[in-house]
Amino acid sequence: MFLTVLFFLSATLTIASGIMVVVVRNLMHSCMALLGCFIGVAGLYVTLGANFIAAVQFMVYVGGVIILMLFAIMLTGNKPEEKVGSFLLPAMGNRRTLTWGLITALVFFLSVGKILLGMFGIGLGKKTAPTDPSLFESTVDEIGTLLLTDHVLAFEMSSVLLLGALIGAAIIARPETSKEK
Amino acid sequence: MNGGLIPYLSGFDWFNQTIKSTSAFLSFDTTSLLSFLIYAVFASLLVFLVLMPIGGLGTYAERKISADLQARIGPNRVGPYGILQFLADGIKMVLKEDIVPVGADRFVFYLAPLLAMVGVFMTVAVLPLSSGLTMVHLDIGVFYLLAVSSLVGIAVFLGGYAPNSKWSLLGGMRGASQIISYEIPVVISVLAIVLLSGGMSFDVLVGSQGGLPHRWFLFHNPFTFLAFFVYFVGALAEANRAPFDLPEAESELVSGYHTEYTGMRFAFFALAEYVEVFVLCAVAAALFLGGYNVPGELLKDHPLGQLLQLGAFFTKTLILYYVVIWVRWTLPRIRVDQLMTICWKYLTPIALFNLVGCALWMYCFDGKSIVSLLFESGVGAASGGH
Amino acid sequence: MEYTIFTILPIFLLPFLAFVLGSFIVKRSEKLAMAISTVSIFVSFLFSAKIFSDFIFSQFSKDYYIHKYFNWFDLSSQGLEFSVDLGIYIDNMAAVMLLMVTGVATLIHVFSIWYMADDKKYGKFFVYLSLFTSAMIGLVLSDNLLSLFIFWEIMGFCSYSLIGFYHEKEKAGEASLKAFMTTRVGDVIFLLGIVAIWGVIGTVNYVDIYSAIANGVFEGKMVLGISLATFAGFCIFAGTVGKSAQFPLQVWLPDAMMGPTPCSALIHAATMVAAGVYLSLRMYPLMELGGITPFIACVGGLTAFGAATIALVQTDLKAVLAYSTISQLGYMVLGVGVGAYNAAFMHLITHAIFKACLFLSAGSVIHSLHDHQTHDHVQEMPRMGGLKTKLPLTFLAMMACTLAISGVPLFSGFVSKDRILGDALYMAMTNKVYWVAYLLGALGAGLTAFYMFRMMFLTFFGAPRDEDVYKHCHKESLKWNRNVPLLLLSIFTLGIFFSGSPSGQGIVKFGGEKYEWFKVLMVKPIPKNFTTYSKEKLSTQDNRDKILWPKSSYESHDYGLNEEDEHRLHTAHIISAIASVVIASIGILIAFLMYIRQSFSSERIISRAAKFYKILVNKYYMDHFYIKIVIRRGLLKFNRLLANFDLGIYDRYAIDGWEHISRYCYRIADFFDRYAVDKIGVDGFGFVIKDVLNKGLRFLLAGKVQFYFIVLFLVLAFYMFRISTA
Amino acid sequence: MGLAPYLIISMILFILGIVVMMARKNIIAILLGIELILNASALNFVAYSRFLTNNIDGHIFSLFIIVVAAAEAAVGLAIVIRFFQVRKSIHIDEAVWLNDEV
Repeated sequence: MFLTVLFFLSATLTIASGIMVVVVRNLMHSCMALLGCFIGVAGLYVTLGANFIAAVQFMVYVGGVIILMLFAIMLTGNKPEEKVGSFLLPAMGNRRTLTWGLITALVFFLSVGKILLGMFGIGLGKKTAPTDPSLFESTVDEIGTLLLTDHVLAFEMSSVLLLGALIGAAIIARPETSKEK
Repeated sequence: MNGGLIPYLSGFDWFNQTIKSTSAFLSFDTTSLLSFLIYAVFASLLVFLVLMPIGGLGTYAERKISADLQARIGPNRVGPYGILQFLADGIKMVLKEDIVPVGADRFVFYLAPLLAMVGVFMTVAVLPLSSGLTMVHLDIGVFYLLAVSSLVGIAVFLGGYAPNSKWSLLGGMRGASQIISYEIPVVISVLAIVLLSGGMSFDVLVGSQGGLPHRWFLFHNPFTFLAFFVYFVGALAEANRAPFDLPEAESELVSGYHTEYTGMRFAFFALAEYVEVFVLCAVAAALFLGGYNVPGELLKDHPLGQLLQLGAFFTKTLILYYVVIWVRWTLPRIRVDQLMTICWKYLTPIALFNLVGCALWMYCFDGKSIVSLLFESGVGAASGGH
Repeated sequence: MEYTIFTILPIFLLPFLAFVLGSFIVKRSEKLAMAISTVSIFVSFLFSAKIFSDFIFSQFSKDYYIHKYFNWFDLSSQGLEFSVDLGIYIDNMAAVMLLMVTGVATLIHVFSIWYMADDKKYGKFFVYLSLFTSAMIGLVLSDNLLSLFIFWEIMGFCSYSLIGFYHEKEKAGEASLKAFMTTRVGDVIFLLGIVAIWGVIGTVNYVDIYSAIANGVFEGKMVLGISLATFAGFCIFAGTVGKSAQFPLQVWLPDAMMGPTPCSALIHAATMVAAGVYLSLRMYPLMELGGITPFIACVGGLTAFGAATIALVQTDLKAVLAYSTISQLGYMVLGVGVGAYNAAFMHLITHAIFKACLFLSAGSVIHSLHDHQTHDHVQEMPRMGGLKTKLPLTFLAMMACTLAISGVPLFSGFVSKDRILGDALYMAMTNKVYWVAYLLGALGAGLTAFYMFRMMFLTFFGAPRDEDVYKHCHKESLKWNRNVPLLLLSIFTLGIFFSGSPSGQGIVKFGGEKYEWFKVLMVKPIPKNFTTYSKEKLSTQDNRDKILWPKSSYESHDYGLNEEDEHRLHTAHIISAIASVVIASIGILIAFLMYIRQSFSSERIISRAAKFYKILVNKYYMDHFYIKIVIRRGLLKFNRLLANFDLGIYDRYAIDGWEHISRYCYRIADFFDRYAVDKIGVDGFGFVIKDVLNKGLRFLLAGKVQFYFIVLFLVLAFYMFRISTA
Repeated sequence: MGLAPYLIISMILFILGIVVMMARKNIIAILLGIELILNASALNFVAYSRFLTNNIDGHIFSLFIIVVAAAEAAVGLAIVIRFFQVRKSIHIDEAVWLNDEV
């Protein structure tokens, strides 16, 4: 079916651009790869029947976070000796840090892999269909209902969190003008 | 989408034959792959056959209308009334040399116009051209549209960054900040309508309106009336149209984020812009002006009815399109601080007020429109007031 | 009839919004604030007129009511009931009250446009008036004691700020403080009553209290050793005493006349002081159950008589009216005490109308008179006289009201006051205690007639006593915002609007029973009727219109009377009516002889009874008593005692003693600090840190984020590994 | 598709995120890594919600993850910009003020 094709496309996109994020040494390109990764994850959400989450993913990450990242990259630079291209793009690490990262990742991979293998061993990995497919046909109504009934406290808390983040970000990023006077 | 396509296609012999042969060759069931490919080809054809002319005719309309407003004649050489001018322009664009500036970030430079195109063209998938001619009946329609169109913001930003030119960079920064700022009032205005109709799908949004103006959401209540204007102003800013065309302000930034683009890449940006204007007008028509609804639901189940619906939809959209062009050639450009003031101090609070107002209206009057309320009270008064 | 929240709530919300809006606008445009306030109260009047007409003209049933509520908060858990509902309760009484409040308030707003026109702060005045009116409406609409108390307090605040409206005058500031503090005494006791009911019964809703009475919930419940009903009834009555200026808390009301005259008319005469009586009427079943009605009747009678005697000797025009207000409120409370439920309520309404009119007329008189030395308005009656020709329309209105308040037949005051006195006489026939109340009331009626006509004669008749003031008084011409409210109000002093019969006595079948609406519709709440009442959620529509409400007519058993009682009641009414007419005529005659014919001069009487006169002029030394005895001797002494305790005992022994102890402790601790901690602990530890651990820990704690990441992820991985193997 | 592919993809994303966080010395790049990790966990929730439980509470959870991620990105980048204003660099090893050998 269509979703199968979509799954392979998005999975490829996700993993390929995830690897790009690690490999590429230009921060701008790394950010572009991250964009691809986000789009891929959104595609994966669609294959899981989570249309709404996919759209939210698109809206928040692509429309918001990535642009914020790009702005932050443009508003900051680095020491001249590490510049890449004509812009002052900052340090992307060296072989020593990469080694440390790979070691940690390997350890992590081993333990997570063990858990996954255990899960697959009891047959959880083989589940291919949702127990109640009708639930995933249109999730907007249910998500809205759940947000305002069962999870209303979390919903309100997240609104407070967002307000705090908004004000906090605005105040933190504002340059100090009063002290210089 | 596939639910209808595969049974339809499996009626054809060639389809089944192809499936058999490719399955044998590739050793797995290729039904979905084939139908996906066929659908992709179909959709691309539609995009090229419908949207390219829309974008092209957009440029033609712009030039012709601006000429009209300035008491000139405009293009009149190529074809009758110069109507084939856009084809000539297109051919010129294709034939031009593709120049990449020396200090440019090549990867991003190539990526940006594509992103703009993709972001805009993806939105077309859910546009309700008529009740039958909607490519995807998505349950999150309008939300999907708004989400996908945010790709344009990134494209503008990258287009500004990539060529390593200060005009471009300034234009790109301005464009991105403008687009993400104006997304807020636009989304909140749309949310008010979503609240009234109770769904995000365009089927629901358009279906809960009617053919005649008194059943449009525009005249549903005072808040939606305001919301329409908030949406329209926000949409102008999102599409970087005058008077909000700061990212490409000719007099100060040469041509903003596409200063360094030539040839086909420039054409991509231009096309994306015109199609985006079309899409935003179409959304306005669908959300506020009754969309494809024909007065009296004429010929609803007849194939000709689809044509009527297409006509209604395109009439509304193109009138709005005309207004956009009209505004561009009438109003002067505003300053950057005015731009931000309009967004954060006026449009966003008004949009929030509208949202709360709509919610209160729903609560108080049970979702009835102001016209039906007036009508009911009139009938009530006529029949004795009890 | 279909009532939703949208047809009722605007009555309250419009003035309230006018207050909110006005308080923002008033700095920009005083005129706009004024207009908003006046228009909003007028619209609110229209809404209440609709409700009034539905209740009285179309429905005409004594049982009809609207009760809507919503749950304000609910903290009940595990068997403890603790939830508060707010709601709207409108029955016939509330409907009439609403019409009276909004109507009188509208006319007073209109009058204020004229009266306050040359005042600098007139916008602010209207803003306060709006808040006040909305609070009063809210109080009438409330369905429970708690929200009633909230509005009650808002009105207390309004009255404070309006009395002190000219706060640049020292006297006004003192008066406002006095009013606020005096009523607070009553309010605190009132709150105690509410808490007692709430704590024991678990609800403060009127209807729930009624049905609790009917179901015998009150039986055997004790608070502080007395029965709950008595305690609560007494406490609630204390609220009435404070707000309605009954003995012994009446001292604030005469001083409250420092505010602008229209606000005196609205607050201290017509509506706010009536709120206390309204509360007593609402809680009547409780007071009856508690058996404190004889006490109430005596307080009412005493107030009615005492205030009337003080009014005899006042020379300030507004002061006479102020004491007459106290006296009339005394009659209402007397009515409550003798069970004359509808007579008391009727007197509340009639008094509100004629007293508002009297005050507005007084305002009209005062505003016309100027003193050229001080540039102040003249309020003293000895400087007036002969104004009949100068202010004919004001005179007309004031005369009508004077006739009404004096109890002259055909006027509303006669109808209502004499019903109260008639019921008092009837009660006196059965219970000796009530004789005190009746006799005080009847004597007070005569005094009322005397002092009111004294006031009229001094003001409008005879020769002008102060030529200068008289000369500068402009001749009055008809103005919409000055005279129309006066004349409209004076029309409603006719008894015919409240009673079908011209005399107002007995049950006269004059033009059908419907004209006796007051007597038929305002019946005493009988608790057992309320056990089946239902209330509705606020958002639902009132769909009970399908039930056919029985049309009401006068039934003796509504009063708890049988045939014989009915006959005795009738006799009592006739006797008391004749008696009051005679007494009132005597009062008027004496006033006529003294001030018009001058057959005997008032100076001679004063010199004969100089001592008594002095007592009256000093208001029975009540103010002296409060200031000298209660405050100076009592509260201040007590304060000083507390201060001495604080300084002498607490400071000296507790605090200084503690200081000594801690000083010794400090010395020991100091030694320990210096040698044990500093030398060994701090320096030693510092040595270890500085020279031993520094190098090692610097690496760990310096903020190298990625090192933290590594540790974090490794620990996480370790735990995940453990989980997967477990 | 079954549950297994999603879990594996999510694991790969998570590990890639860890590598980015470890290997880069640029604060913004580290934030990129954090976004990758958050995405991986959100994907996991949605996948479990579809295949293991019979409700969509998992969707709600990933919705909140996205919200928190947005807030985190905003505040994080604000801090980065402020940090750059102070130190003229966004190298992570500049952020060691507790150490006196700056």
